[in-house]
Amino acid sequence: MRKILFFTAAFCLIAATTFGASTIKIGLMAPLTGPWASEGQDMKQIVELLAGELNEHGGLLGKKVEVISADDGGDPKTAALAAQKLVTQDVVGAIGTYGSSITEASQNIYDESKVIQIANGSTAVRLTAKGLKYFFRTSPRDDEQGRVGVQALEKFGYKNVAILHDNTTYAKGLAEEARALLEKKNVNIVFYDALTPGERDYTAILTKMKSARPDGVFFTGYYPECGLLLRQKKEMNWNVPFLGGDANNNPDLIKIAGTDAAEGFYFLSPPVPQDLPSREASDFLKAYKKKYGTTPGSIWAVLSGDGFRVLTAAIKATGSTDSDKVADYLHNKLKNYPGLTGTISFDDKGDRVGEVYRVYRVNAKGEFILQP
Amino acid sequence: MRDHSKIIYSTMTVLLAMSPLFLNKYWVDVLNNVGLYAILGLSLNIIVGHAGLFNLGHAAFYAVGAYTAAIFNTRFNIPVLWLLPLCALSAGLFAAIVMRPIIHLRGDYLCIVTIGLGEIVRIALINDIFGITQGANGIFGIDRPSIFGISIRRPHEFFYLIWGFVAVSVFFFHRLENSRFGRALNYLREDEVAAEGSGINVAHYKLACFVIGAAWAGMVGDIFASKMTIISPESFSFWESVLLFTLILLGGSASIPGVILGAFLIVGLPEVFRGIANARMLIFGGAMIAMMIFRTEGILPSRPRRYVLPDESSGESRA
Amino acid sequence: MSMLCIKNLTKRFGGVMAVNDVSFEVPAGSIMGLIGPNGAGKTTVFNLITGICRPDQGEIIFDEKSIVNLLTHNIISLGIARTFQTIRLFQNLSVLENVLAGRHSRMKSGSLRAMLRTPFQRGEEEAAIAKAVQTLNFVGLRRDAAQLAKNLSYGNQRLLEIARALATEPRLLILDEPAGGMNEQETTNLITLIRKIRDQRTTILLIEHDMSLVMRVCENIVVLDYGAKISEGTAETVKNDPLVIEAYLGTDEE
Amino acid sequence: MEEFFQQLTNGLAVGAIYALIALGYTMVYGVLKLINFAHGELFTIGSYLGLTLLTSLGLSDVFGPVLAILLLAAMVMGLVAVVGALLERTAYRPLRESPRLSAVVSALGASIFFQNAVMLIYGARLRVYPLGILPRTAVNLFGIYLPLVKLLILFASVAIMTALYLYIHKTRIGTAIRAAAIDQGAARLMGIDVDRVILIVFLIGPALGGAAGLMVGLLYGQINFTMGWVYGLKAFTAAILGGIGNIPGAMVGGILLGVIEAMGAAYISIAWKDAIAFVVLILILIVRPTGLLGERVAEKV
Repeated sequence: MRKILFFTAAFCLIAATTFGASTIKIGLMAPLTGPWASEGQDMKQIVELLAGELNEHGGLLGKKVEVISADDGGDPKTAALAAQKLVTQDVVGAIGTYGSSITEASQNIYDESKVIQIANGSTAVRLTAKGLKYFFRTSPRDDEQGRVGVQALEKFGYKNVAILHDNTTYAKGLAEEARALLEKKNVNIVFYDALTPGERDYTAILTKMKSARPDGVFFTGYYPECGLLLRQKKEMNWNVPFLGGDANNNPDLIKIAGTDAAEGFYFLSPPVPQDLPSREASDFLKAYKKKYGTTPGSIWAVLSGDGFRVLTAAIKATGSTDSDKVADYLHNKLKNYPGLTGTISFDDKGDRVGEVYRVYRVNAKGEFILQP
Repeated sequence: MRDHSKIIYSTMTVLLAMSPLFLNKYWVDVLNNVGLYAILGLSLNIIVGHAGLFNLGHAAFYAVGAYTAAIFNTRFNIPVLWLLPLCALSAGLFAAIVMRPIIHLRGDYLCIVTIGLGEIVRIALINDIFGITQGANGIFGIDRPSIFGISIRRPHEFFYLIWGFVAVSVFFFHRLENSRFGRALNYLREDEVAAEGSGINVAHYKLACFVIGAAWAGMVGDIFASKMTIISPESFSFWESVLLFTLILLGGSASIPGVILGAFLIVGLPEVFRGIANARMLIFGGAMIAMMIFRTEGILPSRPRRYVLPDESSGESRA
Repeated sequence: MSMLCIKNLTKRFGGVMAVNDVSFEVPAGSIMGLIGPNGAGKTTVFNLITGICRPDQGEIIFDEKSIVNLLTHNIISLGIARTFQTIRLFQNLSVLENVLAGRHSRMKSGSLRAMLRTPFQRGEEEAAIAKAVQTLNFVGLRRDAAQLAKNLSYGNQRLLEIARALATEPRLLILDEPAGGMNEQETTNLITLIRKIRDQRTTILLIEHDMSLVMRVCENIVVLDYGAKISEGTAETVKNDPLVIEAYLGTDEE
Repeated sequence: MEEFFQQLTNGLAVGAIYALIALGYTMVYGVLKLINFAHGELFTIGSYLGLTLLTSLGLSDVFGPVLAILLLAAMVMGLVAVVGALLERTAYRPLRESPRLSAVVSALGASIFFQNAVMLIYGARLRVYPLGILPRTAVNLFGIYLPLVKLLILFASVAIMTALYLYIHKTRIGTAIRAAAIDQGAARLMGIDVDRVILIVFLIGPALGGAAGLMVGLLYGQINFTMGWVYGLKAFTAAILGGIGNIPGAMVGGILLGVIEAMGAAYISIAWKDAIAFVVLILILIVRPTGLLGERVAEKV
């Protein structure tokens, strides 16, 4: 076994030095296996599609772009290894990953090696609070979403709100943001608890929630559970309105819930490419559909595409693969870059600037309609 | 035969010790993970390999150690390496308390109870028990270890810390298994009733091996926490316990070289299969079945102990 | 003076009276036999003495001390040792290690001493091995010390069980069908061994189906039938007891 | 009070499915003394096969919903049974004489293998059963809401379990299974073909798991490749709770686990629900070390 390890290691070294110069390597760290495999596989498809397009148009700085994917398995330890692997393969920058705690496990490794990291599905506030120079994210932050969510709840005029999360970092963070804001505004939180993701029957939770008599429910978890909640709520004959967090922006939600149960469901999300008038977005969708036959499964995967695009744009603009120059460009010079999910600029912490969140509503046909 | 294997083992050790000189960061970090799993495997081997107790919840003890380190380091700024004894103590004490009432359960009943224990701990961590574990976020900002003022941060530096710990563990566990204590565990694995009937306090030894195994895993938790600088409940899932259990049986139950080899397999195989991306775990699963069928006792099964016997005729002989 | 004194011992399993109000005494330094047809409750009496099950009623006094509520390993360390009717060796361990199991209760070193390998621990270990080898010599298995227990012949496995029990340095040795599965020659050797053990001031209580062995070796015999004592006395007395004859003829082919 | 009964029925519905899967664990365990950790994955395979057959054959157009579902169930159970038998042949039979823990590792390997095979074949995204196969009517009984589908599923699983119980206790093969469960060696001496018994067990257990997978698909609509892990662990817990190896025990354990979870969620905390279930399990095992209905095996000394 050790022999194999050594051999492979030696081979990698040789490979890295021999072929290193002819391409520009961009790493993709994504959950290709494990519980978030569907997100990760989408990310890979999107980034590879964009890289292919870029190479067809002459590549970058006269070289081809090579995407090196590393599986983080949706687990911090594997993510740390994946990051090490990408770093040793001399990637200029790395895109990813999905899940804040997974991303966090890799942050220091990239930073210590001066490799740019552009996270896509990592919304925890603290990731950018550490002052890491090479860290960026195309996804918005939890506090931003919490603010928009509470705004929406206020607008609906709910006095008694139930908040349900799923105990993941992301959902709980959002739930806590929302709770704190709502309490300040004197809205009653009549129910606050967490479900266990991955189960099928949530009737026990719905029954309990129903007895708390909320005017509306804010569910901050993910679409598989949300679809089931909507469906089982409908079957229970309970007509409470639901507002979902941005992890619900997935067409499968409608399939799980059924259009009749999903109708009237509100959720928050950065705008999806389908809703953007820009040429970049519609071109991307067309190309994706052509190559893979479907539309992207989730907005988070699309955000990795944005990460790839801003990174390559910065390399192009600076004419360099030097991390300091690229980071500086991303921090200070990249302004209102036309991304797949709207315009992109970064602040000095590496957070995406601007109002990203919108409110969507599901109509009677099961379509996601952007609310004004 | 014995001398032959001695040569192999010492060559391996020298090769391993020198490997950071010619491996890149990534492979050194893979070796670091192997090392962590090797120590965890050795700590579980006392329970599963020697005492034959079905423990599929070892991640719970590991988690207690890691969280002890994280909490005391981030709140009271105690250097992580100083926390090693405390981590051992907390994990060992935890094992002693929770295993005490259930230690008499047999085989598969013990199995589900340890699984349950692992899940309870994980759920408790997620739900921010006592307000100290910070829920699913986990605890971040844990210090890197430092020895004599030198901070350990790069994989190559961690390599010597971790594999040094592996060496210490091998040293102690080797002594432990070749002693009255180690034998007692084997007796109860072979036949509980006969062990008790030979004067061995079976319940005591079952509990003791859990406590020692847990304490050792707790120390690994400390190193793990300081290596990752962030720990969260997902690092201590049921899957983690399954991996540890598997590595022991793949490598060779109750065999120290076997357990270390098992750690290489369980960490190394998926890394080697990285090239096949999506299918790597499929192959891994298939390999597990195949290895068990072709090497039922593991790849390096345990060997009988050797004793130096007084003998009237030749002075001494082997047994 | 009696080494072991059993008073009104009773044990039920469900509705079955496995042991019913049995009393007897084992004099120190004697060889005592416990006989009876199959299912008479002999092994249950042994299990009660060694704490493997608890009696519903009655007293077990060992060396003037009640041992009824003690755990098995405590009873062993007080000086009672036993063998099992169905051989229960540690099959995958060596013969020597099987005997070392018996030394366990006479040793002190725990995990910490083992890890540090203190001089005390090393000395104790050497002494235990020496004692175990001596015991193997005593039963005649010295040459097989390195064998795995499962590779021994049936008769030798029985001897190993005895060696393991002897290694605890018992004052009372309980043998559960020690001659089971042995041939004539082995049985004869066994009788010699049992006498040798007694001569080392160890009291012996044994269950045996082989009547000739019991009659030859035992000074006193207790007969059980359906859990109750039906006769007690010397071989001669018991042999001629009509109750005993009836019990055996009525139920057993012997 | 209304809420209590509502939660009770919620728990019963969940528990019925746990029970059905638990039966597979318990039957295999009874005969082989092996925890078939891949059983949860057989359940997953059942639900995916159900989806494939449902969408590709269009049975309900030809036969109408009731007959279609019965046919579908028969096909899924048959196919999963075959997978189960193959699993036994390749991964377990070569290890029958080996140490028990080796077989456990083989079972874990099979579990990983199946889970990833499903992922590679069907993709990592979750899949959804077409809606509207089962009627969505609900009965309102004194304020307790009972969807007809759940009643049907409860009824179906009780029917399957009763049939299984009768099969085990009233037929010759059932007797052989019970004999092999008590003592394989003795059963062999009595002229029972133990290999055949094991094969039958590995047909019935997986078939039941497959049926449960189909039910979950039909009832909840959403399936994904990791769900067998969750359901498998729950069902294993249920089997132990009732006393593993004991068929009525699996039923009782499953139903009870469902109810404990619902009650724990309702009256203590939803987030701690699974931990509560495990705590109850541990407490029960402290009092009854071999589960609720498991016999106390007095070892012969």
